[in-house]
Amino acid sequence: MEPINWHSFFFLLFGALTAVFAVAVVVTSNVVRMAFYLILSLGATAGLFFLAGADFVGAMQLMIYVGGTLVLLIFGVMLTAQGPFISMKTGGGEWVLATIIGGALLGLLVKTAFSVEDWQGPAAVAHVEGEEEHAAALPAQSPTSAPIGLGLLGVRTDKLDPAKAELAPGMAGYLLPFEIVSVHLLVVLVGAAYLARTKKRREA
Amino acid sequence: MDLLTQPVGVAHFMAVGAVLFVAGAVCMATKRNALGVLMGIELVLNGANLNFVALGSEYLRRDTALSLGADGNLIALFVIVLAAAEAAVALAITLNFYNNHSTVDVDRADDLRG
Amino acid sequence: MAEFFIETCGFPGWLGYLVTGIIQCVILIHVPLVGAMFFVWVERKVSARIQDRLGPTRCGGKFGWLQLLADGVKLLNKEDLMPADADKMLFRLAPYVSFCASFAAMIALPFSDGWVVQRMDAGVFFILAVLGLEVFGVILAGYASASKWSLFGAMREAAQVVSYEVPMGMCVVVPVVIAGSMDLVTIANKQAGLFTNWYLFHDPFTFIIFWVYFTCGTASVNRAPFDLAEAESELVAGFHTEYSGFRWLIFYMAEYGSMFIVAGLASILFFGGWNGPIPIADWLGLSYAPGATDWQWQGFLGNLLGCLNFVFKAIVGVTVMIWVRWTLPRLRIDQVMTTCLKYCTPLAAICFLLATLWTLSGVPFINDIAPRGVETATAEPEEPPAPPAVAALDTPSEER
Amino acid sequence: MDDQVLGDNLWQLLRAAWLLPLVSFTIIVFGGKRLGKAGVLAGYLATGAIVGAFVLSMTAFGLWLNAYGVPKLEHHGGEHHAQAVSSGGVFSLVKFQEEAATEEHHASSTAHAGTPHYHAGEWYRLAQFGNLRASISYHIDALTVCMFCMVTLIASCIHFYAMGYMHDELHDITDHEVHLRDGHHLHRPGRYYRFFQYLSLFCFSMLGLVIAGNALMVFVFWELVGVCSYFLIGFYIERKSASNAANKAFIVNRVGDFGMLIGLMALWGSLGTFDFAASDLDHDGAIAQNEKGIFDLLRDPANGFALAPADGMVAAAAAADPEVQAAPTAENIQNWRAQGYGYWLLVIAGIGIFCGCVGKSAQFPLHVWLPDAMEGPTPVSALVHSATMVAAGVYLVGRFYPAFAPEALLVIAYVGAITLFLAATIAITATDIKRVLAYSTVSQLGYMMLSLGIGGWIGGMFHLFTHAFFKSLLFMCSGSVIHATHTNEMPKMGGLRKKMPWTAYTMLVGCLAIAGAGLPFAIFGWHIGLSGYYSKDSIVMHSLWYGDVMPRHAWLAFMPAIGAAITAFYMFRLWFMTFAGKPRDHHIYDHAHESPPIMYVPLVVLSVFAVGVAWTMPFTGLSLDGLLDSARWPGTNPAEVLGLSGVVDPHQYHGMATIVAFSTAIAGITLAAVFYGWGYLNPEDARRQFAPIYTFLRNKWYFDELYDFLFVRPTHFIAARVANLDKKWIDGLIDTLARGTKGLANLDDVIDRYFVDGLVNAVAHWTMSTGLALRGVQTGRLRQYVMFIVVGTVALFVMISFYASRA
Repeated sequence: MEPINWHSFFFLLFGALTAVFAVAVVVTSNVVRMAFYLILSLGATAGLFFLAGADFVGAMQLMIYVGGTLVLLIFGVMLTAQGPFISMKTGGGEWVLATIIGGALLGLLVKTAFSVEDWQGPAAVAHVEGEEEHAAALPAQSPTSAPIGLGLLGVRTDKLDPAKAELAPGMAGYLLPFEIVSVHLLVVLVGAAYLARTKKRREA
Repeated sequence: MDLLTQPVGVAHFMAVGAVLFVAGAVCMATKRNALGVLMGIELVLNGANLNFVALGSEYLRRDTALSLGADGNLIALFVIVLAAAEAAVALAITLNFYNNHSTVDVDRADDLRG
Repeated sequence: MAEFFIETCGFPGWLGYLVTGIIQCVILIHVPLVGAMFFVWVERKVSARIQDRLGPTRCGGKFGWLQLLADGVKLLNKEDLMPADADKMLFRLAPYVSFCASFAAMIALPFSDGWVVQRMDAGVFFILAVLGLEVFGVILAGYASASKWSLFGAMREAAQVVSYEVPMGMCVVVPVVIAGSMDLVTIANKQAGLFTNWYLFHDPFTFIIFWVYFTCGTASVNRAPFDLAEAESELVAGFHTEYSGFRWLIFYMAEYGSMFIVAGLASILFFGGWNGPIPIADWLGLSYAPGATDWQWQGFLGNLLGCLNFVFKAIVGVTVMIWVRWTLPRLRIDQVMTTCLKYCTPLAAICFLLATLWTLSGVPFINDIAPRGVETATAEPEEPPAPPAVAALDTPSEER
Repeated sequence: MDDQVLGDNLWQLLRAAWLLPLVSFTIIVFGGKRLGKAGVLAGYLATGAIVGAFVLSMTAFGLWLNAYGVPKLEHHGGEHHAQAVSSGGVFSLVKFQEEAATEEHHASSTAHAGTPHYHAGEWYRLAQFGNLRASISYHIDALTVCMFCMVTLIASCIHFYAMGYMHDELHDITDHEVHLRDGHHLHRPGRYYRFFQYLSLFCFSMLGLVIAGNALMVFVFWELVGVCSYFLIGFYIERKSASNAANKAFIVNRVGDFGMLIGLMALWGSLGTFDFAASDLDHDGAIAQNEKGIFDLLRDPANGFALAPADGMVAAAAAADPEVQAAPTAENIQNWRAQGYGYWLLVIAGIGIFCGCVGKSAQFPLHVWLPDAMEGPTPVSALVHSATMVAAGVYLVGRFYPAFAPEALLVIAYVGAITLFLAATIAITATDIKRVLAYSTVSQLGYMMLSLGIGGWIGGMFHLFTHAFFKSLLFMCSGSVIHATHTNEMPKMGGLRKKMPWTAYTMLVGCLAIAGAGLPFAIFGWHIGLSGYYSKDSIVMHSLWYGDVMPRHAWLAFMPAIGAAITAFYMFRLWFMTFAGKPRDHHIYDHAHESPPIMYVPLVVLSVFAVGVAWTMPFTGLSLDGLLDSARWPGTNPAEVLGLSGVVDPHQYHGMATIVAFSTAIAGITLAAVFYGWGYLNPEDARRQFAPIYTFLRNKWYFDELYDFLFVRPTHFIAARVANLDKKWIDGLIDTLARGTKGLANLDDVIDRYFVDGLVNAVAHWTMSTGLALRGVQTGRLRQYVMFIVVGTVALFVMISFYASRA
């Protein structure tokens, strides 16, 4: 019995949670429970991010998605949650159709994902140091937020290291997209506020 | 079984991402509640995000030189932010729709039907 | 700690991590449990004093030490009620959701130099994010208990928390920018030395920012005067109207736990964490030799003192919250929003801008005069201070 | 005991088993009504005969095992299957035995080098034309023995069952489905004895078909089986539907048999023999050239049993070619064979014989007769149309397997795959309980054909046996239900579980078996399941393998998996609709009752076999597939028979196959449960959603209409034309002149209206119609749009994976 690789174990755990709750979102008809399962699913996804070594993205996922977006969503649910809308049923035929097509899509995606040999996972190492490596592979030991922050400022430090010489050309920073996105966000918020305001009945 | 003893790879993350994506698509296709459709969209975006992060990760592939590096994380960040924006607008639209039609059933939103 | 088990005790790797995790959980779980008991006792005493009463006196000793233990036992024995048309599953889950949130936030909260369950590179954000999850427990509770009071409470809570996360985030970013790292341990270590090194006194704007942060923190854990979610005057008890007994108790533990976390975060970001006003421990040599990796009793003692120091600061913060609660009247919901959007946010934004400029423009600040500077690029007075992110690049090098 | 005594005992036992039903048939024919009261003894007589046959067959089975030991199935493919069981393949012969053959001219011989054990010989030679012997001969190998046991066992069960089922026929009965002119129902005497007489005749012919040692004898009994089927389908001859169905079955079978005749002629004309395998006829202890069988000629042991057209074929084909003038000397024949002469003759022979099987076992173009054959009494459906007769086609393909060229196998595979899918889809919408089972039979036969066609000989034969057991079980259960409710319509049933528990649960066993239920733990090295699980497993395994080694026909590989899902779905749809839920028709429900023990005891017996027939017997290692494999002719393992070389071993796909088969089956069962068991979803919704598909399937893909249009109508049409031909000739002359003038007058009008106006109108109309057509797309339904997007994505993926990856 070879020792269990805990990185993989936690991946399986979080992956299973993510998938199960995602499916739960689909099959539940009560919209509030849908929101709840969605939260759990996205939280587990954040866990997967941490496992993939992207702790900043994971924290962002928790903060913006789970903290912000979903609160908005639940807010909307509560604003519109009246008897008939809490749970809306869908016809059996549509379910079957969607299930068949979705199943086909799923099969194709998974098949495609596993068809690339380089993605099958890191080269299997002997298990003892393999465990060390994956213990070390836990995100906390690798600073990721600083390169990301610099990347947003237009400097790509992660492309400086000689290990990835072939990536060095095109030190593409993300300053402009960053600005665009921030302005876009501002516009969006104003627009949302405008859209969502209740119309005043003005006569004449 | 050897999933427990072998290190997982990008493909495994992508499999989970695929589940998320398909779940989201089916959710969009089957829910009549506009907010349900919104949640489906969130699921789809997360599936895509998972792929970006996995591709950007250093630990998940044989040849780490090929990984997207910080690009993966950055794109994932943009996706998250834009998803937030999208959620805000979509929510506003939904509320507006609810004010005018007093329902959130997307099947009733077919005023422009040909 | 895991290294201790694996290398010193020779455990197999996974067992080492397992034992470490269990021990750390057991230690941490006392913060919300014992902490809640202690803080409730403090709250009752303080409120009593403020209202010119005595508060609990009888139960156990002359200060009513054991009053809260008695309360706990009473709560455990209470009947567990659930409204008939509640959403059973969500009703049951809600308290645990908010408790888990505030408990999980402690994973990244360092109690002393290196005394942290999981040292994260984005620790600050992790704590903020996970604390933000606490609101879900409240919202679900409000929805699930199928009572309009609870629903109103929950919606207020949602609006309040979402909007207060914005200025709070800005305030938190300021120390991050100054320290050039989001790792809480690094941030705190950069404030070592005299109390003049605390970021509170780093420049006028951080001084202002701290108060904004504290206000927002108070609001985000919905304590008075921002406790609109449980305003007993208009909503019977807000989101936990329908709760009783153990579930209600769990809500309270979550609330006090997150109070502690917010206060602790404040003490790390602005009050130098475990670095006392006067670095006695350092002068006594009670610290790890730089670059030392093995276990040394001086270092352990120093960390222990630091931990006490940190906890003391946190308790002071909580006490201030309590004091505020029993002093100020509760705001109206629109006033709460006004406070957030019209005052806190612009103030935080401006201070954030100015503090960043201050840091970038090489104004020599008080840290440089300090006897024992911080060994980073920012500490060298002659060369212009590097932009924060660049400083962040070599944070790994200065880990002990 | 040594080989020759064994051979004699075997053929004596099996001949007795074969002739016993004939005896009972003869007695009943002459005895008729006089046997006991209203011929009640006929039932006992026929039953006794078939039971005796069963006992004899089991004895022969025991002898066989005792002589050749328990064959082990080695999962490596390859040739040593045969070696493993053929005692090193020593050349051995049976000396002529005077006392064994009394009045008939008899000979026997056993396997020679490399071939599996078989005993072939001749009982009676009807005639001899040159080299061609028309004789009553036998060919006994493991397959024959197993078939004997299977047929006799099922037949005995069904005889017992029929004694209960046909009980009404003992006295005069009024047929409520036949309306006479005077409005009354038909009143006729019972035909109990006749039913059993037909059954006996059928058993006799089936067993003869199995034991037959040459193709001619096979053909004779083949037709006998067809006749019996005709009698039995038309048992209620007064019913219009019944007689029509009987005619349909008979005629459709003739169509197939025509092809079979062609195949037989091709073989005879080119090979000069009908025998399957060599047998030493003149007892000189050696196999002369004219004693060789078809298989020996086509697969010469000299060059490793590789399939090659025999000399006769090459010569015949070359002689038919005008360019070739040379005389058929040995080296000429070699050259011609090298040039490919005679190969297509071989292919044609294979396809021709397969045509017969298409008719008999209701494959794709000729599948229309089987569902209508359900007009016969249910025991007939169980015996004739599920277990034995339709299986005869598959049996023949399996028997002739060494003679099939890869091209012929490809045809078989395609026909099988089409049948499998088509019948399964039709079964989804059928509401007549027996028709569902009939279509499922067709679909399962398609499974077997597909498996044989893609080289999975074991899979096909294996499925033939397991399917025989659970399908006869299912039919008898449905018969018991019909017996209790007096209706075939499932929508009128429901909730019968409480009324008739024995039937319900035996049928559940059958459904699980046909759905291939089991625990898919092959990944951990062990797995256990019902019989259908193993056979379906083997088929899916071979199909996956086939999909990889033959990428151009890869879609065949998906068929078994899809079919498994659909099978599970409609079988459990049937079970849930019949036995679960609330009773839909209380009148029927209240009158329903459990059948008498004589009817449900056979069910229990059969269900035991349906569970365990495919298991490897503990302590002995005896397994059905092992036995069958020991009968496989050398040179016919999957790779070789497809003419491939250096490909992977199919058994590598076993793990995946188990997972695939299991998951698809579970998916089907779950879907059925969701619709009909738990009622989460309403079938009506699905019907509305897929309305066009539903009607299409509901009308059985419009096959009857199609044939009506293709064959029946034209006949009438031509007849009518011929009838009034001369009238047209006479009138035509004058009419032409008048029409000419009129046409001339109309011409410019036509030009003006159609060409000038038409041009303008066409443009306008085209624009209009385009607009209207596009308008429909804008349904304004968000979810529909999402669905379009997803479908587009899937299609894109598929296209890329098919084309981009091939490049």
